Amino acid sequence: MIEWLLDLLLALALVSTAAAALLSRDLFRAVVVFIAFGLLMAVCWVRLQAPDLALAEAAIGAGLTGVLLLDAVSHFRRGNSHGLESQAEEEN
Amino acid sequence: MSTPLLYALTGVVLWGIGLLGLVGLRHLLRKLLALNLIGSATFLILVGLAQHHNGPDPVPQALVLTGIVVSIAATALGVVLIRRYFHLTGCTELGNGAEGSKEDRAP
Amino acid sequence: MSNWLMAGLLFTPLALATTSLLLNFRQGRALAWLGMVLQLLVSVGLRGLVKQEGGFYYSLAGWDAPLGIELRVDGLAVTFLLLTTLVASGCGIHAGIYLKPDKPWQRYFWPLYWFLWAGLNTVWIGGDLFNLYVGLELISLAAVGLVALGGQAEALRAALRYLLAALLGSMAYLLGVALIYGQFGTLSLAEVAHQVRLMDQAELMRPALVLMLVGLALKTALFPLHGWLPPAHGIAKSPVSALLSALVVKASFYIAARIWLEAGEVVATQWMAQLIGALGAAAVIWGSWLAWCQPRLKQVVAYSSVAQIGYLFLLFPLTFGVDASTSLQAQQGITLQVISHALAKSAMFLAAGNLILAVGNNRVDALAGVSHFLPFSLFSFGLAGVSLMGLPPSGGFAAKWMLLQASMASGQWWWILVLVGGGLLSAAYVFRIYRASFLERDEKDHFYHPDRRLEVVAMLLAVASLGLGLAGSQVLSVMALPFEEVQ
Amino acid sequence: MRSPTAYVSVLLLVIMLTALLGRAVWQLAAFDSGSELPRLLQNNLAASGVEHPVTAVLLNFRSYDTLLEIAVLVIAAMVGISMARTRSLEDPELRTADALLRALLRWFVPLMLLLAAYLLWAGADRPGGAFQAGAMLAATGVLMRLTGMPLDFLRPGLLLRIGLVLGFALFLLVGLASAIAGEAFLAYPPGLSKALILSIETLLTLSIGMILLALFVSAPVNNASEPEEGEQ
Repeated sequence: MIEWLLDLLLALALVSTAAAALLSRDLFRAVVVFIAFGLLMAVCWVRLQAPDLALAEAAIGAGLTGVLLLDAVSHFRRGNSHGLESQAEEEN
Repeated sequence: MSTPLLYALTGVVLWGIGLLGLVGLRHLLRKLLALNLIGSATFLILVGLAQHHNGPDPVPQALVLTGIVVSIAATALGVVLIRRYFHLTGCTELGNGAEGSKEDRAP
Repeated sequence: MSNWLMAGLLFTPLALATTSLLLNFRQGRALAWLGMVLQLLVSVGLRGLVKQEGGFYYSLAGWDAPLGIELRVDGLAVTFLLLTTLVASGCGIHAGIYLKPDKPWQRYFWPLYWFLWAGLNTVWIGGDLFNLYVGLELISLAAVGLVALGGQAEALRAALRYLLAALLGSMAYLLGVALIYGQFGTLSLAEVAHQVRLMDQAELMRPALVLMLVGLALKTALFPLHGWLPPAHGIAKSPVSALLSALVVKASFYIAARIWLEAGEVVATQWMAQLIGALGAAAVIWGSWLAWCQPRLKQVVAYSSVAQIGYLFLLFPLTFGVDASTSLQAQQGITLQVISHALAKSAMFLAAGNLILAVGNNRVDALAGVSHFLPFSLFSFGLAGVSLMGLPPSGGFAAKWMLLQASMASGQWWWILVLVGGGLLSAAYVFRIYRASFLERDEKDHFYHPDRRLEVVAMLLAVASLGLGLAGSQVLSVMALPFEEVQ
Repeated sequence: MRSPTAYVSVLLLVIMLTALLGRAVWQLAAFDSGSELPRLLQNNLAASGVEHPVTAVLLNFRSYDTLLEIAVLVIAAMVGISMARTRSLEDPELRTADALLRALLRWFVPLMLLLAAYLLWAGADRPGGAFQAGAMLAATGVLMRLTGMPLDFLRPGLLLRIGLVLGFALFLLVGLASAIAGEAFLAYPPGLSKALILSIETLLTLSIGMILLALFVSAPVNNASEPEEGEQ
């Protein structure tokens, strides 16, 4: 019974982080929440007796995807703040 | 209701959320996030439904492992294209107005 | 023998992709010619084998389905392997001359080209639902890469739209596969088809079937999910567009058709079949109309693809709830339509590429005067157009004739309107190009003259699509080769 | 720009679709498939050469899926480096001046490499394998990059391209060799399965790590139109 409740809680947490990742106004926060979602997914795989998937999800799904996306977000910010024209100069 | 089935049904809800995000959101990176959610949802349904019947089943687990690797490949490809697109145009959205999201939405 | 042929078929494209990644564009091109010859030998060899001994299941890695992955080599698969060899070689030869080798990113063209080819081969002979998913992803990502190659803003935008649509389509398909695995506990298409016929609750498979069909329809760009296709096919380099329109969209359609023919009769409803047919009909009309409106040459050809893809979906109503001979006729008609469209559309895109190279501009109204100086490419364009319109003796005519008969035999006369109306509309947009190119400007030859070989490739494909009508029965005989059920 | 009614109708449509999907899953759950695949897998596990069933499925029973999946990864990496632009490898903003972090990393990096090696080795009989190990390798690389350590082997060039396809090429050659020896494509000769699977996994780990890292490192940072190439 208590395990079942934990599962239910985990399911609810998955759904709410998923929704939060999409609804968050700030892109950076959205990605961070998405990484949290990936980690919750890893826990999920443990609950589903799939340790391989848990490892892969934590390393690839949450870790690397997260890094790629965070890098992109920080890049967009830099691009926005000091503008595209500065990059045009760099070209020469 | 068994644990795997619970997760399969969670996957169903996640599919709905992801689909809404993919259709409704404009920022390309967010669309990519939504697609990743849809991917996770699919994997949950695949494993959950199979294990509801069979108990721990290595076949769908292996399939999902393949699926995870394919989706990181696709995501990484998407990020590279989005970044390059951003550098050339300064945009992080597709096209202008409804035009850009036509492909996701059946009118 | 079958072992060698199968190994050659699966190994060659992947090995060439790997090797050409280590070479530059010119070396990759030389290697590609070798690969085309190998693929030709292998696919002709497989045809001979299937003709002699009948089609067969090939268990990869020595494990039979459902544990391992099985490939199904039958007449239809061999037909598509041969078609792929022909069309992809044509596009490859054209690309080798058309693309400028001095750009550093061009070296990635050949690896992507060969990965795409490997994915296509996988799909034609795939017999395992999940393996088909991986094959589809291989095709999609390679295709997206080819569209984006060079990294211009417009190309990137088109590639991104393509990527998002393709991924969503794959996910819908995979969700269908997940449901099927939950229901049948197997991934082998043959096994699923076998079980669903014995089952008394076949309609349980309906959601899975719908999901797979919707996902694959999105990847095939069936109206109204076609939004991604015209930008991607319009912006890509012409040989790439040819490859995408001729073969890539057919791969997802092929899977949809295979699943439908195996399970549709038991699982689907008349209502579903008619709806898919109606969407196909809408695609024919709407796509042709938009093709007529486009200001750019390649967009005309791309929207024409949307229209021509519409015909393919008439397969669904024409094989549902009809007698076996009508169903077979419809299947043959659709197969001919796939082949003739692949040949005609690749010819058309390649010819369009030559014309654009000549006038230095993608606009239809820039073509004025080109008829005097580049009659050869324009003629190829026209010949391909004849096949799209469905005039005799082209392959398009043979295909539509069979579909017409199937519509009559099954009493679904309304599809005849689509077949005839679509032909008239395609005549309209082809003649629009012709009129633009026959307009007089001045009598000076200010056009660039592309390499003769570029024009020859387009012409050969156009002639093939035209001649298909005459050789229709021979082509269909390959499809009808016997298949020996092992199970 | 889009009207509220459009939003609401899309929302309702998606909710309806979700409900339908939920119903489908529920119905299928009540229906017993009686799949014999898990039993079949257990019976043949001994013949696969590895004791861990997931690895057996990935690298033996369904090895063709895995082969194509690596191909998908290679495609992504190729497109990634085709878009890579010159100075991405010496991004000055990435270099950290934090001495503590650097010192920490000196310990961390070997530890992570060790973990990757363990994951690879574990794959034969318990959870782990080439993908997890490769991801770990890539994560190590990401850390090294974030602290500004030089990663010269990731410079677009022949060496990088060889690294990307190394695992894939070995996999493919093993497949061909078995076909030439008279077995089916990708079938391992009996007795050699374990050795072959392990060597394929080792090279795959390297390649996967390199691919994932290349995708991170080569992400475009400016709008230069000509990419850099190591050698021409």
